[in-house]
Amino acid sequence: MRPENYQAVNHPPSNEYELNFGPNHPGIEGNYALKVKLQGDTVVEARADAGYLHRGFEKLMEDRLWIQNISLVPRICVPDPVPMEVCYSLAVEELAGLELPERAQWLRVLQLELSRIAAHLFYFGGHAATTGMYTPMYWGVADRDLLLDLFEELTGGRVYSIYNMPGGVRQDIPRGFLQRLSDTLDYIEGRLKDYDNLFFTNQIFVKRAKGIGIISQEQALEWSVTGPNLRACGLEFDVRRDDPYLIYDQLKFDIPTEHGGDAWARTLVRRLEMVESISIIRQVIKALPDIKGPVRTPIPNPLAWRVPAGDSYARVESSKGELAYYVVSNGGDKPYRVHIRGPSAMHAVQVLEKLAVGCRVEDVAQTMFSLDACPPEVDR
Amino acid sequence: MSNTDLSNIEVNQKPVAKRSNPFANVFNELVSFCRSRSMFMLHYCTGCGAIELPPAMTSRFDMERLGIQPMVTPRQADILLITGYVSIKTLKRVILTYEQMGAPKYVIGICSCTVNGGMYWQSYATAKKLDEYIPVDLYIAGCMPRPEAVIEGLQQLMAKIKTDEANSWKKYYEHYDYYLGNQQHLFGNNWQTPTDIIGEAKTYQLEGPNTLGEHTKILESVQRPLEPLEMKL
Amino acid sequence: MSAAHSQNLNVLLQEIEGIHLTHHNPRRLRADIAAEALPALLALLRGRASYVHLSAISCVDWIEENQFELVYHLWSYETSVLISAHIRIPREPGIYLSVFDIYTPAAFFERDIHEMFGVYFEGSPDMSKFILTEWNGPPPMRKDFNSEKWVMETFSWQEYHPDWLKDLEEQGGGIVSTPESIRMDNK
Amino acid sequence: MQVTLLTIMEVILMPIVAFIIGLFMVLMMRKLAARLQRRVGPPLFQPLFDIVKLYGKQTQISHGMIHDIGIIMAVGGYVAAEALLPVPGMDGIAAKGGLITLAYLTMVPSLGLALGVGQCANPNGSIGISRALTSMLAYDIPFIIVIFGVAYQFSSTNLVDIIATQQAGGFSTWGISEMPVLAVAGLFAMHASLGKQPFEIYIAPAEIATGPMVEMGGKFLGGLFVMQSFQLYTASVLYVSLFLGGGENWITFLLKSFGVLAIPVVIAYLFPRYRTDDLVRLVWKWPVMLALIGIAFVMN
Amino acid sequence: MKMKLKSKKAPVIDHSDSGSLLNPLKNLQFLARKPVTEPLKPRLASLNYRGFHLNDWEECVGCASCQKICDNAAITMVEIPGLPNDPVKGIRNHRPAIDYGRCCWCALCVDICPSSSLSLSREYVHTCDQEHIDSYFILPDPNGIHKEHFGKGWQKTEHSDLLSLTRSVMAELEPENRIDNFDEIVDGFTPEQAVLEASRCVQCGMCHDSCPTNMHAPEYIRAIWNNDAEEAVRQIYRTNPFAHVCGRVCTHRCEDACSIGIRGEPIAIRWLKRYAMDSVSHERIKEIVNEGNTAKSSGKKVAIIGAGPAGLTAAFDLVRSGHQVEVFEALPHAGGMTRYGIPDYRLPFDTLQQDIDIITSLGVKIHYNCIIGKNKRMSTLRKNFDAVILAIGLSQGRQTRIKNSDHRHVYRAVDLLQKISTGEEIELPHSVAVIGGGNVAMDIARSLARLQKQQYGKVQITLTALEEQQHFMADPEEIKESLEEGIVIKDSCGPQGCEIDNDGKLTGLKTWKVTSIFDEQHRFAPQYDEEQEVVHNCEAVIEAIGQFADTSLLGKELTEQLEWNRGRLQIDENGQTSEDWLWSAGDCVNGPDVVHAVADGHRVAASIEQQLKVKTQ
Repeated sequence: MRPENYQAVNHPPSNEYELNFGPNHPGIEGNYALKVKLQGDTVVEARADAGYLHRGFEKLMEDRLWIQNISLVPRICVPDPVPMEVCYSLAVEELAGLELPERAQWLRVLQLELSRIAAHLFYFGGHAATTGMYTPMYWGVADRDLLLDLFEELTGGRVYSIYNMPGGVRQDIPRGFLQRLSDTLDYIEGRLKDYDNLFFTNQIFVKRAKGIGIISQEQALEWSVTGPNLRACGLEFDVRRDDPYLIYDQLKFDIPTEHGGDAWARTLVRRLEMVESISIIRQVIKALPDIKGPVRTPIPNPLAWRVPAGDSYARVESSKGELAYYVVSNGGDKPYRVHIRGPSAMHAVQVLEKLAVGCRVEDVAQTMFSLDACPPEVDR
Repeated sequence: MSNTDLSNIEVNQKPVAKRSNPFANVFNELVSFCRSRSMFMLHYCTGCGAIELPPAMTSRFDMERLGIQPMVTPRQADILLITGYVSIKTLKRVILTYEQMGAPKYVIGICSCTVNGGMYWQSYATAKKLDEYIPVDLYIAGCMPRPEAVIEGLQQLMAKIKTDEANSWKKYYEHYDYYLGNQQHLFGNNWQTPTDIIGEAKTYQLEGPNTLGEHTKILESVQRPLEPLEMKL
Repeated sequence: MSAAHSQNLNVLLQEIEGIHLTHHNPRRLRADIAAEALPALLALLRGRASYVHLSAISCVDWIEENQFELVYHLWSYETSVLISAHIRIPREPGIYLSVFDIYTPAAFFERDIHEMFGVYFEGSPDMSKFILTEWNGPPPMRKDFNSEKWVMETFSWQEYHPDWLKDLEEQGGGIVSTPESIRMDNK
Repeated sequence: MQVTLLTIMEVILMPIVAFIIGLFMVLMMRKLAARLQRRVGPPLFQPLFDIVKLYGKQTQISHGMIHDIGIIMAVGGYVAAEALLPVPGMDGIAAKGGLITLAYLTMVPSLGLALGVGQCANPNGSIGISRALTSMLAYDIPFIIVIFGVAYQFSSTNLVDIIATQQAGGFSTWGISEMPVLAVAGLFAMHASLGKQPFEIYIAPAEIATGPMVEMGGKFLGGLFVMQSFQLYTASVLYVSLFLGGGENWITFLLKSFGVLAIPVVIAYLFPRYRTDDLVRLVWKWPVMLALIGIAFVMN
Repeated sequence: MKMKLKSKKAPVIDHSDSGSLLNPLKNLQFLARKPVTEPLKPRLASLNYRGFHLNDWEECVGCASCQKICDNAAITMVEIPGLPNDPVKGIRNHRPAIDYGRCCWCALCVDICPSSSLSLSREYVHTCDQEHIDSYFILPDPNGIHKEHFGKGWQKTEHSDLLSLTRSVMAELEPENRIDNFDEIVDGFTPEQAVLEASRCVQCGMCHDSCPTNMHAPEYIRAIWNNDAEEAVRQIYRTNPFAHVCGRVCTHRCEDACSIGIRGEPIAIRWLKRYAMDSVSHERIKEIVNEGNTAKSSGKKVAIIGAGPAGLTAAFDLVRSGHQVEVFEALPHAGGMTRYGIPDYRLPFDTLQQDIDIITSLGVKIHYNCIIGKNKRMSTLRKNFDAVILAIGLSQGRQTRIKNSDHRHVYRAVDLLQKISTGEEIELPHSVAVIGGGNVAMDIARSLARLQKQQYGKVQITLTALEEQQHFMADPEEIKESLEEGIVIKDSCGPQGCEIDNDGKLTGLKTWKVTSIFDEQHRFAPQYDEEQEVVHNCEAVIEAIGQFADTSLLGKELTEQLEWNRGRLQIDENGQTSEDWLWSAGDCVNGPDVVHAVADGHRVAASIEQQLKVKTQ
């Protein structure tokens, strides 16, 4: 606890006092802060304070070659890095008019969904921890690690795969990978039963999560809520289906929704999404051996690759919601401007500030975690 | 950057004065041993390397085997893990946190970014060399290092603590002027923290010739008096 | 999107004067309009064309033309078409109207653009600093701010001198080119 | 004279024994947690290492006299309580003190903590301690009822007598078989008094960043760690003494006390915590109801 | 707990469910299950793990491409004495050193590495304390940073390779369209092709180092990539006034040294130069060359004998330094061998003329048809000028001196080429045997082939050489094109004599099969297999086995004064002869090569410049 956390508030008649959640606080996801004003146990005002993870990505990207940026982008959202790479690549491919080989598209879907499962496993561990239950965190992170092993095998890196590149992916799958992937998926699917028992049907957890941080459908649309948080309000919107990219229009998958719009509904949506993602990956495993061809369309020498002038707006459904890259080229060898619309930029700032008001102090952390906000997406 | 060059800083090679009392020595060794076997790690995710800490803490790589467990507040923690880049905004908090931690305290710099800026070397928002602001005991290479590497690094630190070699916290007191100078260079001259480092240095008898200098003079000129609650030894 | 939707939309958009529409692909529509006409366009899109989702507001600094380009990315869940409305405002003084009253999320993006580019949005609820509270320099995303130069002036780097390098220097070898020197050459 | 000397020795020895057993109880708690979490867990002497290290810290930040006294009270309350808890072969002053004194003494640490934390002037600490007192208020009601019931059943407030009575007829005369409802209520109260999930409202790192412990470092935190091992010991041994017939010998004593402690500990790692208001409502509802039913049976 | 089964999929939890208190207790089973914890020892990383760097020093050429692609500015190039350093082969003794305080292990350096020497290992643990922070700066070698073997992790594959290894295609005349005329074969790049080709360059600078005149190829390639042909011309003229010529017929050592050429086709540096020169108008080039030329007249005079590349390059340099330069050329046109030795289809005369025009436009005065030793004497030159350069080239063809080689239908290639280029009538034989495997042999064979096609409608040319075809001195392209044009190549044939029939008519060339060319001491001593004797039927034999300089112009007195070395003028490293007023440059000292001649011209000019400066002071 930092001393600046306990500054006296200068309006003596009220019994309000200020409390800082973060930046060094286990109830905050990542390095982020929320200044809340409390009256008794109830929050009367909340102000987000970001910038602890600010690195000036958008500035850095303007100073690096188109290809060099692929090692930069996954760092924008650490728990779910793949959508960052894919989305940037999609934007650049559109600008450069690069055809994406079919095999590469399937491989990207494979990674995106794997990453989604990994992010959700990580997420609900965190969510459970905010309510004082640590076992799901230990389990979730350990099971996520099995997926990271797969990433390591496929891409050479555990977390930052740096595997997608404008034009495709960097390497083909290693021998026997699909079998191991399939085995791991079976294992994870089997584990979902344990998670249900431990966490999703845990009466005390349900009691705590129900009715926390309710977003109505109207509010959700008004505040530009996206992703699982939007679907938890009963709105069946998903970039994968509404604005399909890669080969998502060839895949069969449900878009799980819940009604209620509270922390509990958001948790359930993510739980169901894991099942859907597993089924998508199974479809990929089935289809992939029949899809031959290269995994990458060659690009010119990256040191001197110029992308034609223009702009493009690529959108991807990440585990947190709608992720978009606005890329502008002036025909040079570096992007002229890249703007990253992280889904959490909405969730962690405006939505959280509004939802926190009226919350009891013990539910603030849960509200933030249930939104699955990722602070580096805000800070960039 | 600052007037003193990093190379001027020498490690505190003064051997811990062996007390004549054999029991005291045994006691010292026992404490060192326990220190190495019980490390409380501050739960502070400064940067992206923090994503590999949960795996290291949880079931797959289980840090608790080594007696390491995460702690929530700096007062309770022994190790400060700087997991990757520190933005200037975070760096202020890191320094505050570091100063609040109880000695002996250890700092581990994880990832490239803590050494020479890493990926973000051209970024206007991140600090480049962690060692300019707080002394570092150990670096773990990687971007980001795998949980195994983190655990390997922690074992190295354990070995150092056991033999009483991890003394970087003393360096902070002995060369406070250098660190403060670099902090002022980045945060401006009216930078101050609620912890009275000079007072602590005197208490621990770690005040060296480089504890005070031109930068601490600046600090004294801008410092508002510390409230008794904020700093008491 | 369905043909009816598309036609509907085109008819609606013709109400805005001086609008120039370009289709990048079936789901991307670019609209270039005058800065004054933007609020009317947004009100129209939100009120009558189901464009309830403001995906993002992007700012581009065209320093050579002395202009800021503001791009409003709007998405309709019904038509599944993304409209990017592009406007240009003069770089000096860099003031524009907030669209917070039409789209709530605009508050975040406007605050962000204000912080990063120094564009002021009149009527936005909060223009105070958010991410860069500890930053005293110019708005960093402006093209005339050179981050690398600032970093080079502010920070120092590790001066490695490992044993193998000393050995090589004794033999007459040593460092030929540092990465920084290469970058300076290119500029 | 010799009796007195023996008593003094026992009074000194009993807390030490309690501390050692308590350390192993902490270890068991962490090991069980590790097992449930599918990992290995800490080494054998980990609890001891932690405490020695904390006392060996160079920086010991105190927030004033009351802060120090608070910690002394927290540990001292339990140390005193241990002398009132008979173990096989050692009765200490249990025969003289009695159950009521013990019940009072177990409240002292919480109050001491409240004093100490209040001195730290950290809002998180204050919230934490107010929650701790709330939960104490909550679990003390069933606890007192249970103690009253037990005392009524055995017509004694002397733990030595109570244990002797239970041991007289083997399992059938144990508190648990004579008053099973009360025993369940007692288990609830014990779980709540340990402050483990789902009753862990005052530590709650994610909500109030470890509450009372927020400003504790070095030996103060060490004190809390010591207190924790005493607390585990006290709670389980008290329960064993009241309902499981105490320890016939050291083996059964240890088995019983570790076994009874395992129940709340295991549950703690499978459940989240309640909200503060839910907790009070819950604890006043079910355990109190059970305790009252139990006492009704006893009175019959 | 209420569990509803929605589809056949996993049981779905409903929002209205309130959960169960017993369900979590089912997990008590984990008390009896084994932990999933891994052992403390670090696991072996995956097969393509991106761990610490490895660099195969044998493969690495020190091109620094890794340094350029590194987005984190982590790579420093370090010179390592003792490693091979050969600019001609494109090898430097530089090796990358990596700063692990910057590196992010993205492996872009591996993927771009032209020589495939870099790879990442499966090792990933490195820790150090503040005192040993230097260990974060490593020089990757094949052994790994801790000298422990972990095996290679991430390596370049065909998918991850970032270089474009194939040239952008340039249009050229098909054999059937070019064989009956002297039109230029290659079209040159279109702007798009040129930019694409220029974009392949990794700017390693090997070309600059290997070029005899150290042309600034990376800079002009970059300029072409930037669509700035004028800047490219500016860069080219920094070192080479024979830009048009070198853009077409240079021996392009740069391309042999090119890093991209290690695994793929080298950058077409020569064609890019040509593209730059062709895309800027002649007048504009003149302006560019004259930019910043403010040298005042020095009042010194320099005479140059021979208006070939060496002589004119020296003239170009000297006149720009303010000296008065006069060139004496024996033939009616300037250009030397480039004019009289290279056929039109490789180097059109008007392009050569443009180069010469630029040089003369600077104020160089050329006296054509002025033969030294006949029209003017060396002693006059010595008297009237402050310095004299001898750049007379290799004008005389060597002879094989085989049996009957004095027949009148046995020609020297240079003589014939000169005649063809000046449009002189020659007695065109129906069938020809050419002796020699160099570029001159190809030139004469292909020129004659064109004439034969024009006059007789068919090509009957046999080319014989001592070497095997893959060891010919000629460019591979020339050989390929010759074959396409219908020239028959008989390699490993040692000429033994010309067959003459009773009428004294030449009927053929007798050759023996060559078994070896050099002896054990690497001296020229061909061995033949006399069993394998072939007679190539032909009406004429052309000797194209080399040229020599005609130094008779020096006069007897001067020849005796000068020092000689094995029949060649003795010169120092600056091209100065033993006489302090006389320099010699070009083919006559170096052997035939345009770009060497240019380099020589610069060297000599610099030497003269320096000496004249000393004299003035």
